[in-house]
Amino acid sequence: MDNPTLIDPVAKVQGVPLLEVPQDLYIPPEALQIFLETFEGPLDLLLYLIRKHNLDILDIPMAELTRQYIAYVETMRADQFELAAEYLLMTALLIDIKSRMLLPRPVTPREDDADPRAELVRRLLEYERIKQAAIHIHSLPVAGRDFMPACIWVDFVTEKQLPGINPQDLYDTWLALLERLRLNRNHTIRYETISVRVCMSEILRNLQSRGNVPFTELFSDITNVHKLVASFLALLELAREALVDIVQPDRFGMIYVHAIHTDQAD
Amino acid sequence: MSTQSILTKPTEATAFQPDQVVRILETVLLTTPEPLSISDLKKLFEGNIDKKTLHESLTILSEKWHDSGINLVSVAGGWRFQSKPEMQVFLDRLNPQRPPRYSRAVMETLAIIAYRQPVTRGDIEEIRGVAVSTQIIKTLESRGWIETIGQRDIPGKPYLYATTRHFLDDLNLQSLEQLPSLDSFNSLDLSADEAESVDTDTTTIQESGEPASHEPTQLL
Amino acid sequence: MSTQSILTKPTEATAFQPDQVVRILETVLLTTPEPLSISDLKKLFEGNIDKKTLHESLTILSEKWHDSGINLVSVAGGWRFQSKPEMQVFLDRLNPQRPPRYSRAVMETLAIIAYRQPVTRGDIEEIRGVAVSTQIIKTLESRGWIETIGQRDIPGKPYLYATTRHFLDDLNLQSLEQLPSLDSFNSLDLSADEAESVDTDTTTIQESGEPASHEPTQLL
Repeated sequence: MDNPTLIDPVAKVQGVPLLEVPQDLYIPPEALQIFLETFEGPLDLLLYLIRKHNLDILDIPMAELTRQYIAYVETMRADQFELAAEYLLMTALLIDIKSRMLLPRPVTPREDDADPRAELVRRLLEYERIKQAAIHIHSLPVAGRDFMPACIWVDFVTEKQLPGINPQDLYDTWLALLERLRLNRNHTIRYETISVRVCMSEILRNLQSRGNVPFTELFSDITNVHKLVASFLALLELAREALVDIVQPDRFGMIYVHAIHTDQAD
Repeated sequence: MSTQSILTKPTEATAFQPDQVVRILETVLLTTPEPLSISDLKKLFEGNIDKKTLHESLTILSEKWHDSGINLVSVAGGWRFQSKPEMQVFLDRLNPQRPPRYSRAVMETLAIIAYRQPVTRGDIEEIRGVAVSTQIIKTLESRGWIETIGQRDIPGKPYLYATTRHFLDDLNLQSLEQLPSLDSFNSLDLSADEAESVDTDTTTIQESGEPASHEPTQLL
Repeated sequence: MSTQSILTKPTEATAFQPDQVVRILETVLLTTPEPLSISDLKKLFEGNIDKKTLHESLTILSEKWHDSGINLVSVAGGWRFQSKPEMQVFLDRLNPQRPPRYSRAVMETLAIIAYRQPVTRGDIEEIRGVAVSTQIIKTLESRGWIETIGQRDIPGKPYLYATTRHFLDDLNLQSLEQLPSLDSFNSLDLSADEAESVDTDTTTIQESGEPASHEPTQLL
């Protein structure tokens, strides 16, 4: 703020022959409450007074403004309206500024020897801008009030989504299980080859829909020797676990394999 | 204020141009997900429209949108625009549903059946150390991932469970051997005695099933 | 099941026909009241689309709708179809309940947060010269226009407020920079009509407060 008018305001205060205590100060008591609500606070009231009397905001005649402000506040207090503390605080601030301006000023103004009104002016200007900004924002079209977003019905085919898993999930779960088993000494762990187990399932599945299956037929479509061995081991394992019966009705005759109790299962 | 006066102009007009009717109906129907009844739509024109004009306009609108991804339909509550079913795949991409997950119990049961099949419920319970609820088995069965492939010839004749072809398909596997193998488990730091048992078993795997891991499709 | 297979067919297509892109964009944008960002829109095509094609399609779409009661706009959150302001009079006939206009206190608080963010309640009170009621903050928060984005490291650790993207979207803005700068508001517009408007004004802001933007820098 290097505005020269701010450096020496004392002359100005007296220099401006301002309005006498405003006539418009009188407000019918019943309107006072509404009047009070009209203002958003002391800054708002001050801005109103500055406007009303065409005061220069950059060179506020403090005596005048303070007198008017106090008059309003006193009127409101006299009618015992609940007055926000901020209004009284502002009264104190105005009087403080006014009294500081009455003090003699040093001949050579120091750097920090600012106009006592500067802070108030800054606040008034900022508040005024915010007021205008609020009006501007308020004037903007608002969704739901001034326009509607397009929003049509989505014709959902609701389909229940099933959980998905991946092999790694399964493996991790298996590992965790094994780890748990390892910690539990009461269980005996036997790791077995997957392939033999797979062969066991295949054989059982193969047997399930049929009755007696010739032993050789079980392996007839296996060309891989490892697979053959695994399948044979699987068959033995199935027998050991009492899952299949292996019978040979005649000596050196055909060996038949059949799943146990398939009939009961059906 | 000035906007207001512009906005109210159409009100004063007593008759609406046909294309204006269509334009208004379109705008209102596109911004309202709920169906609008004929009486709702009449309100738009403050009654200055007859039923026939309204229906004609709706027909025009319906035809206008015929080839798009949305259509104008009449449902119980009235008229509304809605997306065509074939657009759902795109809408789903926008808001992907968070896929549900199986509980640990289900996953463990499935893992046991996958790695140790064929197994009975008792086997599963022994490994898991807790009872296996019927619900878990049903969940996996109804998913088509496990099936009974027989019964064990012991008292109670328990069913034997195995994983299905469908399970492999869903997991994008060609065979069970493509499941991460237990080999990598061996690298875990196991206590001596068990490490041994694993080793011997690994030998079995290597002997009998070794080709499986290298030539997974060969066995099926 | 069969629907599913039909629905997923477009997924397999790697390239999209231009008119198909427009059709998909149109449908999805019409079904979604929230603005969709370019990356949202890319998801629709599972990435099989470049930015240029997307922007071209949006331009086509925008032109297609030019003469209707709806237009395609770009706001902070992305692209959205919305009714033109002149259609509001009809929409209001259907649903007379409009969202409330906010009081001056609320709007001033919002303006301070919009222009001075991030701010604490204390900052707002300092600028307005009065206490800010919790109700005001709650009103703006529940509207989704402001949010707390942290706390200032001073005694009491007051919350810092900022405006949200939803605020910009609701006000048809792409960014806060689209608001006129605070300096452009003429602080000393002492025109008589405005001084008077304060008298008549009760709690809501009147449209009369046209900022004197013609002489924006006069005071500075």
